Amino acid sequence: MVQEHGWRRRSVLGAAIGGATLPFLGTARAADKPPVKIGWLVALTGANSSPGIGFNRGIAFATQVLNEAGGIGGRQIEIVTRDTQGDPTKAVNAALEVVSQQRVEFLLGPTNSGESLATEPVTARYKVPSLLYSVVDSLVDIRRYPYYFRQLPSNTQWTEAAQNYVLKVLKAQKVGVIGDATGYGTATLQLAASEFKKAGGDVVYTALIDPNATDATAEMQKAKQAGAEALLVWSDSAGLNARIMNARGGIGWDAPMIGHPAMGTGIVKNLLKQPSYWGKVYIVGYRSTSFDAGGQLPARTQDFLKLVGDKVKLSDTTLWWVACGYDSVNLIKWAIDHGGSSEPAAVKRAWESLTSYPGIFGDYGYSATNHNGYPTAEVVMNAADSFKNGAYSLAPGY
Amino acid sequence: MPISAPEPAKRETLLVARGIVAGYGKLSVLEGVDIEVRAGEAVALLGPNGAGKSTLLSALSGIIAKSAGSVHFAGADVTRATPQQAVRAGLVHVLEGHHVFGPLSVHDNLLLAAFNAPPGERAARIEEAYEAFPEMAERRHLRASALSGGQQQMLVVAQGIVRRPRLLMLDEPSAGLSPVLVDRVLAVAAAMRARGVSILLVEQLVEKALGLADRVYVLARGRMALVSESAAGLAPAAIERAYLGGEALAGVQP
Amino acid sequence: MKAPTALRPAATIIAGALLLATLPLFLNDYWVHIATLAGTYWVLVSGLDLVVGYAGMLAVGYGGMLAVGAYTASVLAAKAGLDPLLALACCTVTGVIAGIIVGIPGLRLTSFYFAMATLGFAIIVTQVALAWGSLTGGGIGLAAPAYADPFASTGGFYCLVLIIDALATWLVWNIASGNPGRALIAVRDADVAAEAVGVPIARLKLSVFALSGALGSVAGGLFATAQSYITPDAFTLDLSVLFFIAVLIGGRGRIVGPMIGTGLLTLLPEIAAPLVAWSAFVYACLLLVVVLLAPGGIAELLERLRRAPPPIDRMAGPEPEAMSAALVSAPRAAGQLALAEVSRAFGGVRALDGISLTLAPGTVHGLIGPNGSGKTTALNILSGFYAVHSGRIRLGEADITRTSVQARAALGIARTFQTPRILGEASVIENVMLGAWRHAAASFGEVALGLPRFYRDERALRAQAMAALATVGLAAWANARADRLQHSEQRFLEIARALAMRPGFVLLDEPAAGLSAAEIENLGAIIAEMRRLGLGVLLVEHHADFVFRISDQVTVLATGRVLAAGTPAEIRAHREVVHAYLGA
Amino acid sequence: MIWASILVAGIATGAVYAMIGLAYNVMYSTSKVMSFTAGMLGMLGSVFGALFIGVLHWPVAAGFVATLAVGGIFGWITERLSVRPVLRNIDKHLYVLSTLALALMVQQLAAIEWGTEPRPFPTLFGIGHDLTSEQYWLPVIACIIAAAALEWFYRGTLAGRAFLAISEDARAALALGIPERRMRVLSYVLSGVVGAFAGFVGGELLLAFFANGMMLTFYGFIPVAIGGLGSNRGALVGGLVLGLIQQAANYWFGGDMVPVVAFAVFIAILLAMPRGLFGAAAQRRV
Repeated sequence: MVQEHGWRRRSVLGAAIGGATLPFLGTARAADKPPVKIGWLVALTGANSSPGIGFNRGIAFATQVLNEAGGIGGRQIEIVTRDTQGDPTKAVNAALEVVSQQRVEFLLGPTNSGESLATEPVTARYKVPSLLYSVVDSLVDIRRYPYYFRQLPSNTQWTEAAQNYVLKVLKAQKVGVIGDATGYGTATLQLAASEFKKAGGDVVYTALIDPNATDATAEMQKAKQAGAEALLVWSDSAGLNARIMNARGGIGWDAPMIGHPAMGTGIVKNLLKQPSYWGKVYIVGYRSTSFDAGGQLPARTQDFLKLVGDKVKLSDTTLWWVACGYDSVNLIKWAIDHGGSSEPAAVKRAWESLTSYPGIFGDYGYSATNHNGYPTAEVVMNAADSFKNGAYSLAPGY
Repeated sequence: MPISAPEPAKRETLLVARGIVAGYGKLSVLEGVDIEVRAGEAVALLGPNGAGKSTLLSALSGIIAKSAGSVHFAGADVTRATPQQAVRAGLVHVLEGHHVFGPLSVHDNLLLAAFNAPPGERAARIEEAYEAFPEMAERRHLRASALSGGQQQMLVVAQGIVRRPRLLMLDEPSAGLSPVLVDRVLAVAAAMRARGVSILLVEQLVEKALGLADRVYVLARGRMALVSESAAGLAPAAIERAYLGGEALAGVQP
Repeated sequence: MKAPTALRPAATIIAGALLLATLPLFLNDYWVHIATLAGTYWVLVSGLDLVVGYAGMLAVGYGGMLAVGAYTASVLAAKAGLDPLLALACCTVTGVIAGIIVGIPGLRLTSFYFAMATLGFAIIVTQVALAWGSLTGGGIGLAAPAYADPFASTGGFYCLVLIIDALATWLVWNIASGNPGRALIAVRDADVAAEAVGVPIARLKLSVFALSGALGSVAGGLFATAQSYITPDAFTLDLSVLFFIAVLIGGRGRIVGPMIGTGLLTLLPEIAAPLVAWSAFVYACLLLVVVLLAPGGIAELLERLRRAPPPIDRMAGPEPEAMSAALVSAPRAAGQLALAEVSRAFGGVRALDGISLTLAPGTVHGLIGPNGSGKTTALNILSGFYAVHSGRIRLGEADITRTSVQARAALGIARTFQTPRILGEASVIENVMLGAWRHAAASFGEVALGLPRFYRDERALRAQAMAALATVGLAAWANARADRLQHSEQRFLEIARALAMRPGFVLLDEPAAGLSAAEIENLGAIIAEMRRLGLGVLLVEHHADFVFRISDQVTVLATGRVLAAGTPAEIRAHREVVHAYLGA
Repeated sequence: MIWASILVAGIATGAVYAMIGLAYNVMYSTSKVMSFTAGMLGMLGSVFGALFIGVLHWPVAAGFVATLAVGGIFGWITERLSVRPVLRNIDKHLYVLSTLALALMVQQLAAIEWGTEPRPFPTLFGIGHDLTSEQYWLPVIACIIAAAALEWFYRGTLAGRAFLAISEDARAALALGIPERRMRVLSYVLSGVVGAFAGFVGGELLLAFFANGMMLTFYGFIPVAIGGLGSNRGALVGGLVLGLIQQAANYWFGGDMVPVVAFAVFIAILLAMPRGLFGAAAQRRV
């Protein structure tokens, strides 16, 4: 009964929903098998939509490639995209719509932690196999959310990579930790500070800065006075990151800044007073999408770029976002191919048996007790100012 | 003080208003009022408080909207004219109750009255006002709020002079003034009339008004209760009747 | 419109809720969730309607209330292990506190300032949630309480929301239809009238803020569960604006309109999914369109269709003999109301300069004088709107010089206004019932809960108001909107409202202005009956012959001083009075 | 050094707030309306400045003039769309809603067309560095220029005196033949220019960012509340106070407490002095 009504409503809302899914329906005409419907919750507009746009390109590209090659077991892939604008309320509504009305078999996203935290408990009872696009640790919980698998590294993996780089490569013992006054910033500031102390380092200064603050000079001076040898910076606000770098450069300080990938975006570059202020900024990155000392990407990534050609615009986004989106659709194909069906239980079993899937973004592996699939060793640090065609060079020391 | 003027019948009509209905919001104060002012004459508009005298002046000068009726001034239809257009045409309304701009100087208050004058003419017009009220010239740099009530009233009338009226509508110029000042203000009005400016005077001091006016209208409760072609020949009892709603004040000779 | 009983609203609400409770049988989880969300929002909007719609306070930032409740419920359930239903109940406590915190600035700030302050409140709540990480989980947030059966499922939770919706609607309906609702509209449309009939404005506003805060907070508790998890990100400015627009689009001062508005605005972004990026823009557009084209909202449009045409016989003759019923009991003879040597200046101008005046029960005292002579100032001083700079005001033996307007109303001093201060959007009889404010026995809480005393009050006040309307000849208009009355009828309405106060003294400020000759006759008859029944009447009036005709005593003011005082005959013969009037 | 940077940044941001406060006052002067669009003017100033000079590479002078023109046009739209229609209405508070609606519409348009990430505002002169860089001194100088120009306009021109006259006594101004409506339109255009000027000179400090609109509406109003409605002197003092308080709050309590402290100051001042430092007295009610 529910399904019937869902169908009828869909015809009423045909234009609306069709509009959102149209790009991926092109080759689905002749298919006699029902499509594999994948719900994709993503902030495509609104604040913090840059990652979502990057992921979306990868997902669209993979869908196109796979559908042209015949889809998954003869079934075309249909992506049901919902723009959540980074608003948890909209995300929950959209999540319920795709699972209970669109009856999607897989779920990707949301791309923003506040949204993921809200949608996961809501969608959990529908037992839809889902790939998480958020780094918050608590989202992976095998007992409560058995159908959720994380494709990205977790927040802990990020902070660990950053802190290892500070302690082992830069050999700095005293750090200042800075976060922005948002949900992500406050949470990560605490995590990063306590982990750093646990690892034997010394946190000499912490500060939360309003992401719209006009100036960070006072904070930089205080950090410098406190004797910080390096700064851990956890903010996804490009404006704030640029202001911190400008303040650091302005007072003539050159302590390295290590932290969030948002410090390496083109937006930050545009906001810098001097190009040199981008020096000594090291951001979380991935071996798979980093240039080595010789300026070469790993072979698998090079093949991917050849496949992509000019079909996906890379100059204004980050390669790993595209790669990650591309991998998601392929992980779903792999699960259906190896599990034998798109039944949730079969998919779950298939993913849990996955030891090392050779993705573009990384080699994923899950087990019945571990749904964090990204290998810690592949999380590396990049030099922020080395951005070229969506990728960065490895930071010095690798 | 009667001033010799041409016979009323020979003068051409300057202002003709017919069937004016106006009020504030839903409240109609005027319910179909006719009034005429001829060139060079002085007309007194009398009536008890709340009769609608000020409302009528505001409706004529375009400060409040009319819901019915027409106004012609100097041959042109000014029914829908803005107050600015009225002032430019020479239809000038001096509000009751000392409406000066307190924080501005006396001179600035007069300058604002010259808003619609050609820039080159402003100084001359203001000088005219200073001639009529020399005490304003002495206080030209004083803030208007520092003036006494009587001086503020002079300033308001002076603003009327600066606007170079063809018809000057004065709304209770005597309110709050000492008798000496009342005479001063009315003398200025009389002098203007002598120069050919028509005067429409709303005044509580009936005798003073009758002293100046050629003709009289009495407004009561939103309608014209009395129209007299001659101020001099008007029986006080008739005014009293119109004023007090039909009953004369017994046994009183004004 | 019949006198209200407990049954009618209750039956309507229960029937509506039962009807809505069948939705999960037809709809999938998604639509049930949307319905749940709309229901949750309605709990908040119902209370906000009292603040914005009835009291006219521009509280823009009620998303903050939602956050307060969401965190209260979640923290208590997650950290203190409280039962979710108990945690939800606790939301009322934090809601009341938050409501009062928002309300206190609301007592003093004007529209734009208050709107800014409430926006600030919404920002502060989320900032505090962010900063107080140990309690709220900071940016990571915390899980919302999950209810046990039968409210655990999507449909079950929806039913819980419906039950609370019904309760909220019931509370708000009672408040809106009772004494507080009328007083709130008065605060919005004619605050001086509210003061004059003795409404304790500050206390009333705070009560309403407390109630709306409690409802907003409970809505927040439900919202948290509907969302399953809360972070500060969830409480966006858009949400605050949505609530606010829901009230306006629905039509302020009504209940059905905002309810429809809430439903529409919750559905809108779901139906227009591709427009998601534009949703905030669409809301804003809607707001502008509503404000510019239909400030009365949906409810006003419905109202226009429903209102009965006005009776043909516009002004039935007054029935002064009904006045004793309107006054219920004979006025208390509290002694004379007197001004002694009272002075008052405005910015250096002496409006009153040592005035003495006595108003005795059972007499009519006329107060005349030219414009600006201080008549209305004297009336405002008697009724308490202006403080005196020197001199005394006495009622019998008691000194009431420093007594507030409201307290003077309680002492039996009623007044009307030069420009009638009526509640245009309320019905005629509601305007009069406002006057009987003090004679209602039920407290704010009793009204909200619809306890028997509330209905007894309503019946008694309605009967009394009908008598007052009959007295002034407006009984046929009882259920018409007051702003449909002509200006002169509004003057009589004000007199009826003054009578409903059961006063000892009535101060009439130019009651004959704008009245026809026949209406003035009616007014005279009404005033005569007031005198006969022992009321003291102060008549401030320009219409001199009318004053002379019906007054026992006349005082003439000129430039703030008493020019003459005596019987009408004495005054008529007084030479200076004639001078003052005719300037001779 | 830390104190110097707090002081410099506080004065610079305070100057931008003060200029938005001036924009509020100019609109208020002829219409008694406080408009939610005041901060949007600042946002538009930054965004269009960045568009003209940074993206389209127009000469600085041309970009500056064009930005001010955009501000003026938006001021005109504000008057036409959300002020004039509601001034006629008896319920005068409707302006709060109509200007809020327009402000939200502009903000959303900016978010969609310009993007939701902050974008750079070009360096105009390149004079000074660190604490003497132009992003700090430009707003202060501009604020002084704007305040002085307004003072000259009010005191030295007939149109300016007409503004004062209308705000003092609109009916009397009307009776003098001052075209109240045209003056009101002029005041909104002028306010648009002042607001866009604030956004333009504050562009480097604030960046060209859509969310600055609401932020400036809020923080630009606090100086007006502190200083007293309609008082330009009050807005200058209030802006300075707010800028310094924010920097100090950031220093002592951290960034997450800045809005809390600013709001607390706002409420405390309003409750203690409802008319602000230099506000006019209350009107009679009956």
